[in-house]
Amino acid sequence: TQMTVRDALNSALDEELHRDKDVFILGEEVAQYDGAYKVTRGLLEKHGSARVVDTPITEMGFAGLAVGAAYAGLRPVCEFMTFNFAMQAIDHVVNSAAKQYYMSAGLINVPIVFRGPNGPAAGVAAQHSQCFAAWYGSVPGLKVLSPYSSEDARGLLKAAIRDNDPVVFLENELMYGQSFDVSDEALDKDFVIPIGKAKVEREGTDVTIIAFSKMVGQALQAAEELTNEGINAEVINLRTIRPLDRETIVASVKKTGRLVTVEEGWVTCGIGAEISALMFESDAFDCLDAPVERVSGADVPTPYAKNLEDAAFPKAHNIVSAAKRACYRKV
Amino acid sequence: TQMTVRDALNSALDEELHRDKDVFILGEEVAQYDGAYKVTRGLLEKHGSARVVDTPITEMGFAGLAVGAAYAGLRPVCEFMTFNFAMQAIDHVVNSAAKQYYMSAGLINVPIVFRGPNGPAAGVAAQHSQCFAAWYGSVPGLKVLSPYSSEDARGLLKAAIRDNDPVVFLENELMYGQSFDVSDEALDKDFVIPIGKAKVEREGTDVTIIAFSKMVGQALQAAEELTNEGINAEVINLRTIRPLDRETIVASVKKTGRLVTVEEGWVTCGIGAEISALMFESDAFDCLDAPVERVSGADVPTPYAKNLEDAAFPKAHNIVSAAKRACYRKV
Amino acid sequence: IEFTTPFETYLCDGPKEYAMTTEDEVMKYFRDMVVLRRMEIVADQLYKKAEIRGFCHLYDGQEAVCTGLEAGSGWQHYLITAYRDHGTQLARGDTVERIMAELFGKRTGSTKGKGGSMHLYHPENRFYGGHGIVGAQTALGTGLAFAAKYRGENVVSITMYGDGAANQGQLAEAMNMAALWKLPVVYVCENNNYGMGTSTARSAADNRYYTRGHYIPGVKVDGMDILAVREATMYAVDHCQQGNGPIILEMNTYRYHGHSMSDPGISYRSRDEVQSIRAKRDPIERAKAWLVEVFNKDPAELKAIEKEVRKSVDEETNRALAADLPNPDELYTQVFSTADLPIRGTEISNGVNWPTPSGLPNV
Amino acid sequence: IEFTTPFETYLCDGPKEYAMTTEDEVMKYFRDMVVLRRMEIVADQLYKKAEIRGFCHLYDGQEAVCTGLEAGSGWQHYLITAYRDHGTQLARGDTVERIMAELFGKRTGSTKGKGGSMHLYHPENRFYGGHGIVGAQTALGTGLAFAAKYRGENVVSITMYGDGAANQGQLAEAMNMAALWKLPVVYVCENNNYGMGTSTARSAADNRYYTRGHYIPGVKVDGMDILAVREATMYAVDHCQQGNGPIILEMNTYRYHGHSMSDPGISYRSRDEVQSIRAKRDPIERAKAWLVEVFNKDPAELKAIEKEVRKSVDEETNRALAADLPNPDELYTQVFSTADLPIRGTEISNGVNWPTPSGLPNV
Ligand SMILES: Cc1ncc(C[n+]2csc(CCOP(=O)(O)OP(=O)(O)O)c2C)c(N)n1
Ligand SMILES: Cc1ncc(C[n+]2csc(CCOP(=O)(O)OP(=O)(O)O)c2C)c(N)n1
Ligand SMILES: [Mg+2]
Ligand SMILES: [Mg+2]
Repeated sequence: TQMTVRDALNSALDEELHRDKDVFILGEEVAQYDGAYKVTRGLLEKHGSARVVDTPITEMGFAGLAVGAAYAGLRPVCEFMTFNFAMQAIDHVVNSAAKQYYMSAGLINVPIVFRGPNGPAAGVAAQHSQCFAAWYGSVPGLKVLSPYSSEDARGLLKAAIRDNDPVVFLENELMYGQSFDVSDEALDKDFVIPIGKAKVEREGTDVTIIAFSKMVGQALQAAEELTNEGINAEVINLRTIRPLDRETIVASVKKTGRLVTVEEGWVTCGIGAEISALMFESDAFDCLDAPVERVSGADVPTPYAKNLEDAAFPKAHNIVSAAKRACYRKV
Repeated sequence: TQMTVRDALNSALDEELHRDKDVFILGEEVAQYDGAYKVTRGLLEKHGSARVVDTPITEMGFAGLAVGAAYAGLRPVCEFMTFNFAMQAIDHVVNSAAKQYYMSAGLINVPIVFRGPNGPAAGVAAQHSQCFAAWYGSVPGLKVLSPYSSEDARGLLKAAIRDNDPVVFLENELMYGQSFDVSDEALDKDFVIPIGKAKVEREGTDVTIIAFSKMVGQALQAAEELTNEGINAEVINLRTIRPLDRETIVASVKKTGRLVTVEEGWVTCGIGAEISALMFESDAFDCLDAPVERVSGADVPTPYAKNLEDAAFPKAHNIVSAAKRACYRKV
Repeated sequence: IEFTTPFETYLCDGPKEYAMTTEDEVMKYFRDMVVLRRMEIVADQLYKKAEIRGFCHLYDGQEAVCTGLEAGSGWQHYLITAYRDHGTQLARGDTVERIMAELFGKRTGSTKGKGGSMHLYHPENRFYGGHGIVGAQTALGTGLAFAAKYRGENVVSITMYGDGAANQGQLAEAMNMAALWKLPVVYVCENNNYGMGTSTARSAADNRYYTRGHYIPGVKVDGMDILAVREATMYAVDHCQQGNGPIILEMNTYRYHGHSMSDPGISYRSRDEVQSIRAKRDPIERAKAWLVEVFNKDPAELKAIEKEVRKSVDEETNRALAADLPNPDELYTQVFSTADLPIRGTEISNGVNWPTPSGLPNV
Repeated sequence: IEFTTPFETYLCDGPKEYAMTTEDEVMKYFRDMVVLRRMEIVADQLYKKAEIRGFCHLYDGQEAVCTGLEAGSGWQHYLITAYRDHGTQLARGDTVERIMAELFGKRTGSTKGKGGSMHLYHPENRFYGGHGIVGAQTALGTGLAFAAKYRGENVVSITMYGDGAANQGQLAEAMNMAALWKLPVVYVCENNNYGMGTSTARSAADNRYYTRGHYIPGVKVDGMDILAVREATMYAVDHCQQGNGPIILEMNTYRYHGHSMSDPGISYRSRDEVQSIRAKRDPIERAKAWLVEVFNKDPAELKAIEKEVRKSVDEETNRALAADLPNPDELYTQVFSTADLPIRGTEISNGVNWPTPSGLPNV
């Protein structure tokens, strides 16, 4: 079956709302408007206004409200229209949600999912284009997921909602409309993808390319192009940002000896940095035949103009040239 | 002359208030109470309530107000009682301050300093002990400074206030009372330390230890202890987190061939991760004789109990054992 | 001219219920609003032709607000708003060509193509943008007022926000400081009845936005009447200049377009609702009516003006369309005001001043 | 018993101006307050002996508030507060020994030494802490009310905050949602006149905290009178249970100690001010006076109770002092509820389940 990422998320939400009456959704425009990006389409009609709740534009307030409801044992799915706006509420994500289980020595669980589009979209400029994977990825107590395909989206969102810890779920607006093949298994209403496990999207022998979210697509495209150079790339879709699947990464690099990381976020202290450090802290180090290459968003606020924006985020050709350098080929 | 870090900061603020009437200070308890940690002691009396301004406990509001005043050409020094509370205002730091110069294509400068204690203090538990160096360090448009000694504190704070870009200035509560020798030159009212330059605090030949803020002290102590092992460590005080002084770091590692990074923040996507990645992206890589060792805060929310808290943050002995591993010694 | 809708007031007397004006003034307002309306309509067309990308929030319907604010204040006063900023940018002296070029992402745009629709600024005339985070500009605008007071300039900060933004907590925080410190802020709530698809009734426990400062005086204004807006603005500016601290103006207005170009704007409100406002309250039609009925202008002359405006907006638009894209190097400029800082691109091999290790192969 | 200070009301009638009570009730309140007072005094002493570290915010002076809230509500209702949480923790059924052990950072503490003074919780009796970020608990508490309503439980969320916290924008945001959705929240503003060193006059444009909801009813209560607090609480709980949505209780109270242990508390207020409140408004003295004057209790009997309480608090404290520190492994537990996740320590070689590379030397 073909399914868009939007429908995958929508069906996952729908099924989880059916499964567990403690699950509810809140956020700006999630109900009557069907979601700013239509991810929650139809849910109000099916589940009613007590469980699909439109909030005023008050991120700090409604995120805090959602966390409080989770303290009391509900399982809120808190949509941020985009994660840019979650910056207003980040104190609740970190201080009220992530740290709570620890501070209370296990007395208070916070089974909440914070979800919404993350990272750049098209033509929305600096304040609407930031990737927060590294920030959230650094916080103990949080689990951070970022799906690429429709299967990822379904399986990870269901896993997130069923998890007893706070989960930050980073989607990508530009992927919502994208269709993917979905297996029958993935259509099962109890299909969950384990948190903390990466997926090898494409096996290869010569270089490992690690990406998440939309960049997995660019990485796969780059891998195709690399075959023209006689380079057989392995592509890893992280799926989970935190906890990072060290085993899968290390095993791949041990095999290929070369590593390219890809992210849309800023490079400094990013996911690529963490994976680079992991190279020093694992058996992969002895197997590395070339320096790690990081491909990332340019180190600038996002510009509006199309030509500048295009140059600000990784494209397949950047990954190709990074991979070629890692393989000691002329770029 | 001996001077505490507190007095160094205080004198820098005092002198800059004298120098430029556009400079003003605002924050919670900065005026009548002399600052929660007495950094602003006496400034109200000297400069008056128009320039040393007590705010209500409304971080998002007063940080936004300060940024707006900077748009209009004032040079606000915005104190956060601690950077933990700045999380409520981080949207203004990032979206309203850091990105503004770029979004406006240079029409609007934002000459503001956000300052206050960062990272863990003693016995204040999870919500009051977070290090934000990596988060801010990842944001283009921001300059991020973190002093260790009294000279650092004076020279960097003055540089920050005089800079035309937004600066995040990360102090450390536990350092305020610490005294350091201060050179005559550093007492000059125009003493500034260049932004973007690290300082080699101790020259050495066998291993490079990179730290910032309070951890520089631990690193120096570790370096002393390492002499007992016949290891001569070089200690680098970063001073500036962003832009990182790549030259100094790379030159040192090229010399020593071994690297230990130290920070109090969480390890994932931290400063140590960035420096690890830098190893792959510089000439230092070919000179590395051992894997990079990261020493960091434990990957947990900060616990209250003394024995747990002690174990949660790096001590000299952690740095010693990391350095020994980097030098292939038995730990 | 007497106002058809009386002001509603809170903790203050409010402005008088009529405006003294001249034909020249009304002609100017009429023309300004027509230019603005035309610019938005052209933007709509060109968005649909994919010349404009991303978010684009049009201002048509609300023209009387920004035009009236300008008429009642002046460029010595600070001004700040949210992403729906085309009108304010124009009113503060920028040109259609530069604004359009910005929407097209061209190098001749107001911010060289870097900011786009949501991030227009004209600080030379004290317009400070152009902010994409709902509510953020309210604290920023309060800071502009702080600066005015700090410097002893007797000017105000006109700080605009929507009915949706009115619920943001930082507005309450900012208002508290403004009232406590008697900062000269004129808070202008553009109540166009919706924040995206959410009506005021569903977003706010209390829809009387002019009273929402609780301890701050306020006036509710017919925001479709340029003269009412002007008089209220003069009243509010005067209030601040007397040292009374902040005041709120709630502008009862309406946006004709959807929230942004991706919103058809008719799922949460009826076509009838939009049509009836157009028919009964349109700010341009109202100004036209004054010109014809009070000042005996010939409707044909007004038509001619509209035609002429249409032509000049089209010309400016065409010039904007013809301009070049930004120089690719602009990606890396104006990140910092310090010159020559190294800035990395998407790979280690691009960016500016970024050191490439000699050890790397084939770079 | 008639109240000496009448309630002030906003958008509601308010409770009656007297309370019906019994000797047993007052004796219980008296005793509870004495225990709490004693606990805080011992904490003060042991802080000075360095048995307690970091921030420690004492509650003495404000005992009538948390005691009265409990008297007027019950453990079926949700309760949440900020860092000044010793009183609420005790009132919700935790013991002096466990609270003290927490302050000492011992494994027998309320949260095993992990949370410390600011982070006490007793969810088994619906007390949800214990929050260090000023104002955060107001949105959280509104969420507890949301859950109550969602589940159809007819209970309320008692959401406490200080006069300083009252200015935080998220309170305004939370109140808007609470009013819009008619959530059963009793907002309790503990107005002790200062947020750290800043008096209410310097932090708030309007100090009538019971009116600050603007569209939410409120009552100002003598927070030093346990019976007034109780009656107001019953009134407010009833208001919510009738489906009327939120209500605000402003408790006029006072903290005897400085803000936290590092604040001597006399730079921004005079010793006289503190002394005079102690002399005239002390909640324990007032309860004592009722017992003696209305119920004809023998002052000696009350003295004996105080003595007995002193002894038992000391005993519990000593047991807490004697307890062990947390097991060092606790550093890594309860980060996640998922078992066995690897967690890194300060080096690659410590932590739990953290893989150490075989390639590393001497690990
Ligand atoms: C903090 C934040 N939350 C959400 C958004 C998304 N958003 C953009 S505009 C808007 C509606 C704002 O409505 P209103 O304030 O009434 O202004 P109007 O669009 O009607 O001019 C929303 C929800 C945002 N940009 N920032
Ligand atoms: C967001 C935030 N800002 C600042 C602080 C530091 N701080 C802790 S308590 C406090 C004063 C709060 O006063 P109030 O709300 O009146 O409560 P009280 O201490 O009087 O009980 C401040 C400023 C904090 N913990 N959180
Ligand atoms: Mg609106
Ligand atoms: Mg207080």
